[in-house]
Amino acid sequence: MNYKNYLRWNKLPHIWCPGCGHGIVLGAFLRAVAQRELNKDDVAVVSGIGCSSRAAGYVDFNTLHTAHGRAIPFATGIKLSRPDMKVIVLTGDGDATAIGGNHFIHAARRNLDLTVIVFNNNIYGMTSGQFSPMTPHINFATTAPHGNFDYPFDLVELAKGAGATYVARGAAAYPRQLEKAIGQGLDHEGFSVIEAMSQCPTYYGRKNKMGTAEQMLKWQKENATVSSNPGEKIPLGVFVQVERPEYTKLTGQFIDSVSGGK
Amino acid sequence: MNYKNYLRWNKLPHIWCPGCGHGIVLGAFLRAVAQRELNKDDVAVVSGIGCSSRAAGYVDFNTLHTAHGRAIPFATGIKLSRPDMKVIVLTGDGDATAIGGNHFIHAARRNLDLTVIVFNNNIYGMTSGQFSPMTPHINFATTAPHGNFDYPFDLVELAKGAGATYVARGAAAYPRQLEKAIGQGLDHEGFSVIEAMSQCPTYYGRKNKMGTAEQMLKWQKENATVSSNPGEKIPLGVFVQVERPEYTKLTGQFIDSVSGGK
Amino acid sequence: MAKQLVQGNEACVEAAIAAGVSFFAGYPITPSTEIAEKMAEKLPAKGKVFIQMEDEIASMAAIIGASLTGAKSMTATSGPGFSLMQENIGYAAMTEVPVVVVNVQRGGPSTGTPTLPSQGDMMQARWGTHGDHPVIALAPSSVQETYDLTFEAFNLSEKYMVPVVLLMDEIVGHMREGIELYKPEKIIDRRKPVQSPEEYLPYQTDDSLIPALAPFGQGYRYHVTGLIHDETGFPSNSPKVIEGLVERINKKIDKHADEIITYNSFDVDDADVVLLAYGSPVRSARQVQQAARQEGLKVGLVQMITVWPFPHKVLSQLYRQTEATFIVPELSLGQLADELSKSVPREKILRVNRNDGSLITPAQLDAVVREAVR
Amino acid sequence: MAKQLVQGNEACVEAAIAAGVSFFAGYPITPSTEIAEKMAEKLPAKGKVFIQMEDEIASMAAIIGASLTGAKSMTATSGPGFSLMQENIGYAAMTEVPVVVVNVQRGGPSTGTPTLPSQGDMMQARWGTHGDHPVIALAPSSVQETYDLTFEAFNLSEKYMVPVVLLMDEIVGHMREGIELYKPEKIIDRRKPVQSPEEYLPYQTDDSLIPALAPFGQGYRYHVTGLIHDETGFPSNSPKVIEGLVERINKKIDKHADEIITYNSFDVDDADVVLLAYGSPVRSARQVQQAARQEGLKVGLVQMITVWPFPHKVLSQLYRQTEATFIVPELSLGQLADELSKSVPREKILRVNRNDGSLITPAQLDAVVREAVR
Amino acid sequence: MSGRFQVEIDPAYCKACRLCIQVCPKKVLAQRADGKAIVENPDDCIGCQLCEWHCPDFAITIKGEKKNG
Amino acid sequence: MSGRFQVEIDPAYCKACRLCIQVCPKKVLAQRADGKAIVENPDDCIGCQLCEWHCPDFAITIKGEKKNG
Amino acid sequence: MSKHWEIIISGSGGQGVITAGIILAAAALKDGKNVIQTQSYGPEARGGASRCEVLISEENLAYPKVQQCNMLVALTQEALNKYSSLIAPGGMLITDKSIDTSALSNDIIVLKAPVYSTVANIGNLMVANILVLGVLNSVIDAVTGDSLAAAVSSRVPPSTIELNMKALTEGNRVGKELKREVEIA
Amino acid sequence: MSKHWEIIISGSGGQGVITAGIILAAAALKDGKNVIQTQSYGPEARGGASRCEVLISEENLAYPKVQQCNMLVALTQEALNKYSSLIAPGGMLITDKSIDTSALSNDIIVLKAPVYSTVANIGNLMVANILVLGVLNSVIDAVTGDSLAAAVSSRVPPSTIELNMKALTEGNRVGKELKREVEIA
Ligand SMILES: Cc1ncc(C[n+]2csc(CCOP(=O)(O)OP(=O)(O)O)c2C)c(N)n1
Ligand SMILES: Cc1ncc(C[n+]2csc(CCOP(=O)(O)OP(=O)(O)O)c2C)c(N)n1
Ligand code: SF4
Ligand code: SF4
Ligand code: SF4
Ligand code: SF4
Ligand code: SF4
Ligand code: SF4
Ligand SMILES: [Mg+2]
Ligand SMILES: [Mg+2]
Repeated sequence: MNYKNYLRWNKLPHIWCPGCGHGIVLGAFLRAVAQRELNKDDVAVVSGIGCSSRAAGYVDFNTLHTAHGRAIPFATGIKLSRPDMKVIVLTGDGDATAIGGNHFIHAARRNLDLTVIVFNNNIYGMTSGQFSPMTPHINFATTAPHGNFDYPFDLVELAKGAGATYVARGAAAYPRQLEKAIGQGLDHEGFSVIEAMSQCPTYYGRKNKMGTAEQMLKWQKENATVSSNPGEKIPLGVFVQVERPEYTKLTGQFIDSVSGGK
Repeated sequence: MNYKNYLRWNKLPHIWCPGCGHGIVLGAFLRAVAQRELNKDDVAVVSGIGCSSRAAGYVDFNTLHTAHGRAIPFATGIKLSRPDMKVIVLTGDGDATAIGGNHFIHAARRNLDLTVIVFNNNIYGMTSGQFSPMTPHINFATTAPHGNFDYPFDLVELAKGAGATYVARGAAAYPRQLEKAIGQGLDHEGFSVIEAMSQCPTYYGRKNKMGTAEQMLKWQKENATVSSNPGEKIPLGVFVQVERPEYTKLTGQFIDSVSGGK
Repeated sequence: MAKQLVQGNEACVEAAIAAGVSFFAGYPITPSTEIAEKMAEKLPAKGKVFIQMEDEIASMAAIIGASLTGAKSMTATSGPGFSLMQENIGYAAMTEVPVVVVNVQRGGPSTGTPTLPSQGDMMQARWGTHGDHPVIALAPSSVQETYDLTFEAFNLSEKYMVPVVLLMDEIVGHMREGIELYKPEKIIDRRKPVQSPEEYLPYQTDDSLIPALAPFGQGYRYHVTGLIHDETGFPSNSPKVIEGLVERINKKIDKHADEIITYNSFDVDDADVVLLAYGSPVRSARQVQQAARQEGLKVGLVQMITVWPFPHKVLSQLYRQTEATFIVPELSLGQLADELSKSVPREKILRVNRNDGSLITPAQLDAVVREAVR
Repeated sequence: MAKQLVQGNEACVEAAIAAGVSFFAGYPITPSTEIAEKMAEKLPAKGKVFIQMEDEIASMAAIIGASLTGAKSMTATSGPGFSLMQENIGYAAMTEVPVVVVNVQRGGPSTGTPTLPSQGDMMQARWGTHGDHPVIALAPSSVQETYDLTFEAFNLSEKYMVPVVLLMDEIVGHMREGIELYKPEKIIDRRKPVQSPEEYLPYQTDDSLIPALAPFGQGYRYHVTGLIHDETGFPSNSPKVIEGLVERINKKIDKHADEIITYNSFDVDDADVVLLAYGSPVRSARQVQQAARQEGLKVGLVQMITVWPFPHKVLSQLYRQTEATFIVPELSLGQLADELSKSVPREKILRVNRNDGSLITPAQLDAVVREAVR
Repeated sequence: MSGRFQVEIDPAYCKACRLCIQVCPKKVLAQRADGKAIVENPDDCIGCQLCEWHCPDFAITIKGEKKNG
Repeated sequence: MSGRFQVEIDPAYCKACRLCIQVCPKKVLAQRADGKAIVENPDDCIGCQLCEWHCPDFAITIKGEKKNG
Repeated sequence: MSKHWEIIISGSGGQGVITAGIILAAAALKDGKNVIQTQSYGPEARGGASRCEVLISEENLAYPKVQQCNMLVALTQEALNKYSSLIAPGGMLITDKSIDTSALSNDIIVLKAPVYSTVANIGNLMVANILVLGVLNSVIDAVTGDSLAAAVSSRVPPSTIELNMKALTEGNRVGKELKREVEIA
Repeated sequence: MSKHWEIIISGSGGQGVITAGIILAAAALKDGKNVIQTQSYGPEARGGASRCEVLISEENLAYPKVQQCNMLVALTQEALNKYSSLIAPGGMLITDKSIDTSALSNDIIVLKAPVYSTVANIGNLMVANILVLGVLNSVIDAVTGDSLAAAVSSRVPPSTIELNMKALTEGNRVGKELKREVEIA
């Protein structure tokens, strides 16, 4: 199926600003889904609150737009009740790592089979540009008008430390690589995280004098790399890919053993 | 000063069960404090809710027994308002890593100068023995009557992944090493985590047929080691010790630069 | 059927299982913990899911997620956890996802007295989350009623597509009585969509004002959001849609209030004094009321089963009919009496409050009744 | 003093700074975000601390921690965040730590309508956390009042050692008016202990029922807990202590209610019709009331400044005196009108509710007033 | 149409962000007066789909012998 | 007292957990009838403080030439 | 004897007084009585005095807690000191021989049984709770012996049934003797 | 002209209509008028039509929103379509020459100014908001020219003051011509 058939066209154009990277990430996600020919009815897409989390409304699956930071536990309920469904979480850097950080690390610990795509624009877009736990040190934001002195998470390290079994990073500027990283995440059985670098020209870009969407995309292209030898650049690729018993499988086995196969 | 002078003797005997490891951990902590001759008035001890968190009531500092999981953000308010005070968090494995997990990783990210001692008895003691995010796989608990199939956090990995700059592990069975690990944490400028293995004979021990407190302590002695070559055993020691600008310092510098030294 | 000796918390679990609960997510907290523990023991054996979440926020989120797949789902907590669940209780109310939330009340505020009973969360059960929202709350006063009402909670929740709170308290939760673990007669399941997936509008309702949400994963793909949404489920900022949705989800309950509200009344018709109670104070109230009647005193009792929606109509009618003095025993500073004062003049309400962690004794209540009938 | 054009949220920040706020912890949420943003801009320049926390639970916790060191501290949020703060608001109430919590109300329930005004959190401000607890809530209807009342919120909080909620709404928060950024006359700071550290009992109180909590780190070492505690601050399970504490922390506010409660009344003495409002509906109410009086209609207005404690005494007195019909315009399904029904008979209350994200217009209200005076 | 590939841009969805124009290696695309993208040199298209993949608004479709669906 | 170290156990705090008895390398300690710890062989004490550090109840104090305060 | 029993069984944290109360309640239920069992939770349950209440009646029971305690079992001195004041005039106390009851008022029937010496003979201090149940029931006949035995065997861990049944039998014996003594006296 | 202005300034998301409204309000305040400025937030603020309301009066203002709009500024067709219905009978519209106003009712005074062509001459499309402020004020004289100029220069980024002042001047000029035309007509 053409990936565009997974869109809810009657909801487009979407609310995202011109040049917002979220649409690029969403496209990469849908192409990965299309390649796997996932049946729309068998997929649930769960999001929190944020510009990125609006993505759930645009895709033609069973979609759930929840509360800020809580996409993962909502998704947990779905996945455990319907282990046969593919459950995907579309979330933002703020949604996943600020208010939602606890759920993120616990789902990673459990190795619950969710594919979590973190639309990382290094800012809270929806609320107009406050810094997030992934805003780089000394960048600017509306709540960091003099520069942000918080240090950000390294999402790859955080996910790994919590027990995620698949962790990758992609970027809007490398849509094909992003699509692959997401695809591998979809294939992986267990908690899979894909950090997707996305540009927010409206707030992050403006606050940090990064210019237009074009210029921001160019910046990404120049400062992130798929090379295995990234040097100073932001590395893209798959950083964790390990096998560990998956949570719904464990639950199922456990139920079977206790209930005697029921 | 003798470490016992830091106790509120009129509140003893404490509520902990006979043989509970929490008293041993508390003693190690107080000896580390005594060695550093900390002034009682300059120390704030903050805890959440749990058997371990009751520790705050027994020590003669400015003490704050907060809500379950929230010791760290309460402590954050104290530390940022009084950067000159030594702020210490006494918490349990449940308090710190279950409900309190988000605050834990964010304080680590910020590298806020708190010393966090996690009394790890691998169980929720206060509520009578449910499994915690640090209960080993397939151990038993009241909410895991058929065996716990959750995988636990590795607290060292979690803290590290989140950005903690000092991470150590000690055990009640090695009180001297524990005292040192805590002491180094107190000396370290930045977010310091000391996981202190503690025995809960009443619930964890009973549920897992580990026998008496004596037997549990023996188990610890045999299954945890200070050796740098731990093999299959649980390693004790300091695992992370790095320098990164500390948060209250950063805040102070930042305030100075913005306010022109005020 | 032979009676069995069952603890209140356990009765809640047994009833939930009988009602068909297939998903429980929770986080331990005294005095509700036995509910999670029994669920952990019993659900897997039935092929159902128990999960201990990282906190109460996640527990509440998970049961909503599970319910959207069609599962009857439930959580159990106490004061501090109930406070944490509020945001997502509002989400369930807004998105009309049926869930059962058990609050075994303990002394508050804050950590309070974790092991002692209280009824201090009555108002919170109604108003704990932001915005105008609907909720149903039921309160048992015995182990048997805990069994009955847990069951009823699932039924009401599925029928009206609304979160239902079972307001227990430490006494009811921890006491053991002989009860019948009967197989319930009527299990209500949520409505099924009548349209085909193509024509389906998840939030379109008939006169009942109750939507038919299709379980996720069965061919009805739609969107669920906590934003104001129209019949399609998608967000809208149209004033008409906003007003319409807020009113409908609330009216859905108001409109059926007479059907929803249940209570037991004893000897009220000619009463000079009416005792009004719910939950464990009913026990003392019933003892005192019966004793008083035996002495020929005109004392009646209304036991509220449904706490929310509040039986204002019933009570104001009763007041107009009898002009009785209302005596309100409760384990709080007067939440029930205050609410009653909307229907019965303040000066006709006598308050018997107890906040020391003990029950109101029959003797304590009896003294007030005697004072009032004089 | 020359007036300046200031946004409501900004006025809140300016007043907080004038009141001496030295710690702000928050998490962005529409429509309160400008408060955090302005704090981030202005506090560091004053040598004070702004921190953006990981969520609202942490924000609330941090301001309590800071307040315990003596800092005047504050957070600001909106519906969903306010729900998350409830557990720790109860903690502040229980431990009697002064803090100011601003809730710039938006449409609910749940995510609702983030950018539109509402008054749907009125009842939550009173009952959002578990257990019987005290709280004070103030509601401005203009930018100038936002300035005045933010200031007042700090004063009341420090005076009564209680969390104070400033109930704004999106309209008041986002509108700009010309206001005076005056230097406040009277800054109230919390009591200081009169005893020496040796004799100090943190929760011992005099007739005022208000404790004197020493700032941490100044030689008074004591224990603070959300458990029921005695005068020493340490936990106790004694029934007397339990009852005593729960009653005292609540009575502390009730006892001083007359002092705390403020309101403006306009032309009520001879009124046939009284408009009762708080927050932005006051604007329409005042316009309509003035116009009506000019026409000679006996219409009065009571503007509540203090929402909690609720001015039942004032209003029931006014009702008894005038037997007026009360018209209650509000941006909710009737939370204010319902509360009023405890003091004024239901049939004497006319409700004007609007829940579509718009304000109640003078025209809409005028029609109801005319109907009522006929 | 002479090229092996057809570039279709739906102006109803285009938000004039210029990303497609920037990424096209063959300068196939250009901006019209209102800023929206148009196909200027259709014959030069090599079907690389970069424009499509970079369009945040799903406004572009490349038809012809595609590499990737 | 003849030993270089004095072992003091306060029975008001002792909860009879036996940990001190177990860890004492010199078998200085024993259990009395109610389970609480007592000093049985005071002279054998080498002042290692293991008992004190392992006592969860702060019931033990070793006096004499201490290694660590 | 009375058909309405308000019983408190008390002891220290780990002694199983709550289990004893539950067993008694279960037996009474089996006999068709009305029954309510409650207990005190809280820090006291972890060490310190612990207490379990059982109401047994032919009549309907409304108020779930003891109002007029006509039977207190106290397994420790601490429990006795804490709860003896709850015994209603004319009520009974059952306790161990070793416990000092001299401070009790005269209108209480004090029965001192050799609880600990008997369980020591059986060889396991942990069954004092069941033994005292036997004592209690032989004295007051609140439930039938069959129901009590059935309740014990269904509510203790399977591996300990034999031991507990022995304790119950011994308790019954001790109780009968005690009753005889009281009746003779 | 009227002493009570209820003004709506509208345009598309990034055009700075809110800044324009704030500047107008600040100028009015400086002149000692009563003033309230409000705006619409929400998804529409991000692209789509955006709107800012300014009330200016000699009288006290109570209700904070426009009730009888006597001046609408619409910088885009979309904004005009969305908000034109709000204009009260006898009210005015200021818009760009390029915009189609044919659907408007007769009782509205329509003023079409060469907004975009003039800002194109100035060389920066971003100052259309300030230019139109100049037009607006020259037409209605709601605030003094000095106050308006002062408000502009204190509320735009320092580096753009010159540019904006030029836009204001041009706007004033255009506005005066327009006024003359209307008065002549
Ligand atoms: C409980 C709660 N707190 C705060 C908010 C306000 N809020 C909405 S979205 C958001 C941040 C979104 O940032 P991110 O997840 O990075 O998404 P983006 O908009 O950048 O794509 C915030 C703080 C909310 N809706 N709910
Ligand atoms: C919000 C909230 N949820 C749950 C609880 C109940 N609770 C109290 S302590 C505790 C667990 C404590 O475990 P841990 O932190 O490991 O401490 P321990 O008792 O084992 O020392 C829980 C779940 C609570 N008090 N508040
Ligand atoms: S605000 Fe930023 S993140 Fe949000 S839609 Fe616009 S560009 Fe994208
Ligand atoms: S329950 Fe466990 S953790 Fe708690 S005091 Fe007892 S032994 Fe210690
Ligand atoms: S497919 Fe490639 S070559 Fe063709 S228009 Fe797009 S970017 Fe240019
Ligand atoms: S990338 Fe898409 S939205 Fe942007 S200019 Fe090209 S076609 Fe238009
Ligand atoms: S100090 Fe060492 S030797 Fe002495 S009693 Fe203690 S453990 Fe034994
Ligand atoms: S370790 Fe302490 S509490 Fe345990 S037996 Fe020894 S002295 Fe007693
Ligand atoms: Mg973001
Ligand atoms: Mg623990």
